Amino acid sequence: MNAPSLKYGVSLYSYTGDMNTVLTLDDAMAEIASVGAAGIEILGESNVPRYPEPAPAWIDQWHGLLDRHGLEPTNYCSWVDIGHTGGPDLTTEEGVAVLRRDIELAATLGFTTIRPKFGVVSMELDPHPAWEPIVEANLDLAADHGVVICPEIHAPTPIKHRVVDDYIAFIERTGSPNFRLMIDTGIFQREASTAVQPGVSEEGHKGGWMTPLAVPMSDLVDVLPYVGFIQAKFFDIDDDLVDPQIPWREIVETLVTHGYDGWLSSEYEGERIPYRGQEQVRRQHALLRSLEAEVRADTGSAQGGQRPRT
Amino acid sequence: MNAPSLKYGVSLYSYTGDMNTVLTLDDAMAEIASVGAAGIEILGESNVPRYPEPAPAWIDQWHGLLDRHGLEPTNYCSWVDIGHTGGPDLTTEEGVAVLRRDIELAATLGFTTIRPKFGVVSMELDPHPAWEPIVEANLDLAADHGVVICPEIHAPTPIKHRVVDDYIAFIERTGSPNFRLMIDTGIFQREASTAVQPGVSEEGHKGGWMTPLAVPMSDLVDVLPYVGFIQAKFFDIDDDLVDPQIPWREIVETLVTHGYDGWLSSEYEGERIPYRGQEQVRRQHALLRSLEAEVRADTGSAQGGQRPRT
Amino acid sequence: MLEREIIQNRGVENVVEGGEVTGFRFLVRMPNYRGVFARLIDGIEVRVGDLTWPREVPLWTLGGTQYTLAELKAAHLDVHWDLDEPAVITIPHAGGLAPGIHDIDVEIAIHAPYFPPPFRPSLFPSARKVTVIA
Amino acid sequence: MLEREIIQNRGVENVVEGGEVTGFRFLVRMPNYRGVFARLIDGIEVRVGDLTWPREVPLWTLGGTQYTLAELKAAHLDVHWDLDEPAVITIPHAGGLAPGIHDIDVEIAIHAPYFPPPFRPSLFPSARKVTVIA
Ligand SMILES: [Mn+2]
Ligand SMILES: [Mn+2]
Repeated sequence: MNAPSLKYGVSLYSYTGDMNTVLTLDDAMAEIASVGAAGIEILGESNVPRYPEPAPAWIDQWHGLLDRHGLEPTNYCSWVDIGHTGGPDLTTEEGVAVLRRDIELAATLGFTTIRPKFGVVSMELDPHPAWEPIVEANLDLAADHGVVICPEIHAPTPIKHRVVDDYIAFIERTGSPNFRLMIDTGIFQREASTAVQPGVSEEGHKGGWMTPLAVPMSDLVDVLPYVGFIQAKFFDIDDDLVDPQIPWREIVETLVTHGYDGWLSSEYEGERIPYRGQEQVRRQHALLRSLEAEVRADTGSAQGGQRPRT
Repeated sequence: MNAPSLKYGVSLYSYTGDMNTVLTLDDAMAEIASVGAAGIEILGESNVPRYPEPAPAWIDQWHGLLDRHGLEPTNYCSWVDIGHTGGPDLTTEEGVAVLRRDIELAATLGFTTIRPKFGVVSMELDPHPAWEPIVEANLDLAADHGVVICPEIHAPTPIKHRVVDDYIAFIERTGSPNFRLMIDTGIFQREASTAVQPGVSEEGHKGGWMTPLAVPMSDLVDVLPYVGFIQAKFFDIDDDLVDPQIPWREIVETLVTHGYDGWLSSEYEGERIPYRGQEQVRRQHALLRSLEAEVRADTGSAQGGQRPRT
Repeated sequence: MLEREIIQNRGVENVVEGGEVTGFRFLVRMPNYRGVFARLIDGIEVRVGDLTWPREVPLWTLGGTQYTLAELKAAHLDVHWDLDEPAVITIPHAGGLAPGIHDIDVEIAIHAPYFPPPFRPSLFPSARKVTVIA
Repeated sequence: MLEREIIQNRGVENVVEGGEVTGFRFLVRMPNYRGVFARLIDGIEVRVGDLTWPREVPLWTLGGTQYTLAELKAAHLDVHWDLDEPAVITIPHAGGLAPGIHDIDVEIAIHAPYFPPPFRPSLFPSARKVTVIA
């Protein structure tokens, strides 16, 4: 009998810079399987060759590799680049079509959630108002394909914010189980990260990673019933297996105590030094497993409602 | 009509450290083709997967890649590790079998020369005396396969040396066209190299790369009729396209003037920093082409006896 | 595999058309963590030594087809720059580059509509010594 | 692809046999520019923190078969360590390594008979922080 466990996965975003330079997809899956994770998350536009129309042979190869490495597709990241200010924008209809195509591709590849990232119209990351009709037009399709649409709650947007309120209102209005929240654990950040993100200006860094949002755990507890997926965002785990930025003990404690049964998918976002993402994901998994064991021992929650890892 | 030209190739030795980490065989061939080289040299024990018995599918892939990149196999480096002092040694019969197997594999892969490196018995790199019966036992096989056996003249052994005298005496005694000399241009080194070779002690560096041998060009001229292959060994070509160690102008002049019609195969042996071998080989080819053009313009040798590049 | 550097070592060469050297080209891999449709590409500024070409000048080859920047933006959702496919950047420049070593500097501009408008486009600078073979 | 470092990130783990942790293992790629027959391998010295295992102790897995150093040398021309195949190094050590980060230091010894006898074997040191997951 397997002990109950959180469901661990890894996003290929963790290996940004390494993919296509030192890691093939096969290598990346071997790496993920080697940390004992069961799930793989991808970025459609980044990890699918000849996106949005991969060759049938590639689709076959994808499924073959999943089988070989014993991995399960988790979340598929997509973008709806509406609100573009540098050229002709997407119409709402085009936005609907973009999301539709990604849901279909995600389903073809076996994913069970999709994260569409919408263009924003404010410094607080309010999504373009067309997000709502675009999602609504795709809810039935998502249901048909068994895919849950999960917009990402990402710093600098906290949980107590009109953006999240609007998403929850949408869930309640439509009553659809195919729309849920994705939590990016960067919102729990307690210390600044000095990691530099290519393409982001100094100002952007100041407004983002250098300003810890420190959302309290009680806010997570409040929305947990609406949470469909968690990206385990982190920047740097040191040589003593300490993460100075993300409060993993509290996060794991909250998820175990409240019976979260979705995925926890590693999203390394520290310095893009070759191979570092791989080393850091391994550290994060060593840390998360030991914290989970401690928390379960402390809380006696080993008999909790979590599904065993498959 | 093609202008006459030296025949340029690249050894995969140049990409040591990069092979299997950042370069597949396909990538390496693309790189070689992209510098305008026509030939590829390999190390059997290093570049043939499951050496000495590669899978038939790999052999097919090898030929397919050659076709695709328009490359011709040139020299195949092999080793006959006789004179081993750390365990049971090879018998002469085993040495014969090792060389036989490599000649057969080299021929299967389309190579036209093979360089067996024998164990040595002295500080001056005198080869184990069994070299002679081992080669002689394979001369007919080599002839049958159209392969020329070329021991390498490598620093600290100069051209005017009993080792070379013995090889030439062997050529004259046997009358075989299937035994010739390979020149490693490291013997012409004029300045010390500070490049560090993994696995070689400080003393080894002092006795080797840090002690330029500076063989004069006239010695090369003397043995050129016996030369079957040249490895264009180098360490560092600087940002001004100057090689401080190897006198390329004199070497190219000598080869053009005396109508050398064999391969000149790049062998980068500088620092093993990722990607540096690829950058340096490109620099070497830029340098060699411009020198060849200058020399041919100066000497009016454009109508010389060289074969056009195919 | 692609090289880690954005500007690739392989593929730097002069362009010969009708017997004339009309320019030079080189390869860049996608500098961002995500691939994008052509509509989000805002161009590449290129500098070689004292010469500079602004974002509007370089030509882009993606999927085997060459585009001006304007054509790229108009391609909208029909062309996608993948992470595993370097773009061929062609600079019209009569005579091309002399054989030898050159410093290439680029700044690639890509729109990310999920960043607040003041932070667009994202700029990805990269510089490298490259070698032109005669 | 293999990692550039000789000691690979992937593959560090404790060895469980019959329910007991009997040791740990990790992967090393060939540190030399050439592959060799097993007869030329002279062992690997391993250090983790305060613990040291001399060349004779670690077990080698090549081509799916595990060997002692003596067996490796006796394998003569029957086993070859290829550049594209990392060797699995297994250290017998009851209890294995604790979950967490460890400093592994190795020195791999390989004979090169084409070097003068005083320069043999070649020594290839390598060190890395590795992570054991529970
Ligand atoms: Mn995220
Ligand atoms: Mn050589």
